[in-house]
Amino acid sequence: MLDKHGIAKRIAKEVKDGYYVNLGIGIPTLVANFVREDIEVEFQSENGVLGMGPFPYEGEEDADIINAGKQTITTLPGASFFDSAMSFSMIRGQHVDLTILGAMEVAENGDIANWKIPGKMVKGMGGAMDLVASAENIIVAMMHTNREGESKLLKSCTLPLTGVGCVKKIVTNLAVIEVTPKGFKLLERAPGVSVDEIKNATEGHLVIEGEIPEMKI
Amino acid sequence: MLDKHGIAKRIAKEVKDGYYVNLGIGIPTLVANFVREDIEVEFQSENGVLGMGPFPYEGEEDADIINAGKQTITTLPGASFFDSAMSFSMIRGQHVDLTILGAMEVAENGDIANWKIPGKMVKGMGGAMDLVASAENIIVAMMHTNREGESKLLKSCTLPLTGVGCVKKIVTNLAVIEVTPKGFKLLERAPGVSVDEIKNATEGHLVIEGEIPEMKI
Amino acid sequence: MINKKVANVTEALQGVKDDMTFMFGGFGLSGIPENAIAQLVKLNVKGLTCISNNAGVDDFGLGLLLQQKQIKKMISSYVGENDEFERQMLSGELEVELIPQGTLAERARAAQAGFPAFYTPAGYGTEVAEGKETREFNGKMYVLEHAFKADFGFIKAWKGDAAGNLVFKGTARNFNPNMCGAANITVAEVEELVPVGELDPNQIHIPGIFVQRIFQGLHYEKRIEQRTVRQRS
Amino acid sequence: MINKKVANVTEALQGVKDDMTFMFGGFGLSGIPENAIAQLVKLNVKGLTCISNNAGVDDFGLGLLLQQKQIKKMISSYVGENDEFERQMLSGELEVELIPQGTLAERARAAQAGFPAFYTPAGYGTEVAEGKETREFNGKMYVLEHAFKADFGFIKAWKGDAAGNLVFKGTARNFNPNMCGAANITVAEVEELVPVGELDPNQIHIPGIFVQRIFQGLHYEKRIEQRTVRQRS
Repeated sequence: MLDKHGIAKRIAKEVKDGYYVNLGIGIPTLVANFVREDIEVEFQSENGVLGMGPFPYEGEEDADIINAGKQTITTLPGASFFDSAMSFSMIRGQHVDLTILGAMEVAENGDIANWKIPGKMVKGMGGAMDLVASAENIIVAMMHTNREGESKLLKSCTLPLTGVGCVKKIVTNLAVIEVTPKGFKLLERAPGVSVDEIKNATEGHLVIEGEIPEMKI
Repeated sequence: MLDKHGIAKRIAKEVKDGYYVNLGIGIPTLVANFVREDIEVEFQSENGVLGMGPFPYEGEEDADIINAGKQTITTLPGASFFDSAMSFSMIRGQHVDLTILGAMEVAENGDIANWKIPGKMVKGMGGAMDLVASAENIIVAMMHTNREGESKLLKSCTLPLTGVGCVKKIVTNLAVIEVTPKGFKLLERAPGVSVDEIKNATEGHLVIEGEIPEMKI
Repeated sequence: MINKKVANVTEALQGVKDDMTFMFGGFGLSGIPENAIAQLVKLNVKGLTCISNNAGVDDFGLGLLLQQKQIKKMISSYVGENDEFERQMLSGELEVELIPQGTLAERARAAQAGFPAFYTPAGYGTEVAEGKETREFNGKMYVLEHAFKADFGFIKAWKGDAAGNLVFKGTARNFNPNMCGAANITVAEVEELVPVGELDPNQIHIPGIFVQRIFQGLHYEKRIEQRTVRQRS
Repeated sequence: MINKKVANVTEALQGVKDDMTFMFGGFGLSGIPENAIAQLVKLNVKGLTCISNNAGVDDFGLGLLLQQKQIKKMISSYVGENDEFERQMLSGELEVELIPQGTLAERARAAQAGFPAFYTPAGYGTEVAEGKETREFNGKMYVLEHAFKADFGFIKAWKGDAAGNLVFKGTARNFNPNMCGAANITVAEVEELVPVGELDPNQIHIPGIFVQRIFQGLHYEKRIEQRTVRQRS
């Protein structure tokens, strides 16, 4: 079974040379730490920066240079700042190659819910609805089950949707799963996790074809 | 009767303190020469400059600094350059206070034609269609009649339209005319021009109420 | 040069009244119009509709207006950092319209640019699209969204001049440029009001035509919401 | 940093074929991609659809492609400075679609920004709106216009770096930024290719994400169309 860093590490393998990548808040943010150093990747943040670098050294924080999680950041050579309309031109116009974001629920048809629990939690969608409606390539990073042990990979979402039929791949603490017309196709198991464990933790239809390899991280 | 410079001089009186003004090619360009010096006005050109100044001194022309007529220009302190989309945001968003442009025909309902003579002349509308569709305040600068002596103030336009019901005021070599629901309302006569002369040169319905004063320039 | 400079925040906010709609630049606490917000607190105008990507934190930014219950309705994309906000919303005291962030930016830009409406894919198939026109283009579904309408827009820039020209810094730029000229009156406050002619005409983010009033802001706190640092190795 | 630099114009235009649709930045002869145009003349690709505000003059700019009869169709707003253009158009050799200048800019920007369509007032009630959907918003009539689709976009900037970041100068900016990222492949040529990190991140007009290939342009003529000067007093 993977921890958050393990999930991030596995997702980092999906990041290809020359990709512009938008990372959501939470586990997705950790992905930046694990991207191979021999490939060229640029991170975009929807509040208006391309070419994000690591966090600043103490004393070098700048209130005017933050990411979408409101964290102080730095920029790398070749970076640029821009306004919100242009930022979403990058996203909506499909210039960003890969979007990695968290979710509360994903359905077997690729629907995603991650912005609202009616009557309980209403933080808002931020840029997530633009991202999922636009991106060609969306990977969800999340735990396979919620705190109550209930599956987050469902037949259909119960929470208000963020987007419809948009998720392509899911990486959880248990598995790598592809969203296909037939349902959740199991691609890889997390180290030490059996197919049955994944089956039990998945409410939606799980497609298992042939031998399922263990992830290589 | 006025010449081109006279028309420009009369129109310059319509330019008020604090106005952003877009000047079309031809007579409108001359208006800048006659604006009172004790008021603050900025000239916008749709190719992407606000705060245009006079032509450059010889040897100081810059191929990268031109107006919409492709003429070399200078800029004044406080000027800015911007892209075409932003330029038309200024125009379409009604941030430009006054548009002055030429015309081949104006109809008594405010229609204007100035971009095409089918089978003969097809230069294109440039920014004129955006300007006339957006501006609250449009003044047409033109000769009252064409080279054949035919009226350019018509019951309805015969040439392909640039915009519908948009012209508010017309200044010609003969008269100042307001476009009203009743037709062309004669406001002022050019020096030495009689009401009858204007009547004869106007095909559309001319509204004459009371004494028509001579222009003060 | 058309002069947009006013003496101070009091003059800049003249005409502000109860029940108006305002737009505020800023993302989180970055690039928010601190002076205008402080003045709105002082004026204690009520019944406001506020268009802003976020709602500040409990004791800063728009949170200050929430504390005084000046806000009737918020139009935002993300409001996760504010307990008082959540309390007022869940109790029904505060009306809230949550919209996608890119839609928020573009509805401002549409108002600035004179577009009444545009089609965007964001929110299709979700409750955000409920009651809105949807339409297919090239095999993909889109939602029709409309330009904002607001009485005042409050903008924070880094540098500006009396002609109203603005330059922003870093990610404090965010929604600020898109909201300039999107409201009936755009009020810009700047960290540094420079002499006209000092800003490079080639490097002005927002030309003065989109700004009605500009003033030198005072006492910027520029609070950092999430101070994240790394170790020196 | 993702490297967009290519060695020269030959490499930059690889993939260009007959019957493609191209976008060209520039207003008149100002800010046109001189190197890309020269290479297109050399490649002698035919049957082109060209989206460009103007069509150059007889012996410069897109006029060079017209001379070789490489252009099948022009989409422009103003074409008044070119006799060969007028001849080909009136004889029916050349297909011409004239559209309002603001619509041209926004159809490019819509392609860049992922908007399929937008409503604009320009051209309502004229032949430009014939066959197009029209619609009333707030008592005013608008025309529905669609995003451009193009194979290549040819852009000319003042400065750029290997990351594809661009800075434009004066009114040579014009349509260039709006066309970046609006075609499948955006090719930028620059007067000065500077080392990555030299451009101020705050002052980049077009971030590199909108550019696929960038190269150092050569031998810019930068011809002035209307040399207008005043007397020294």
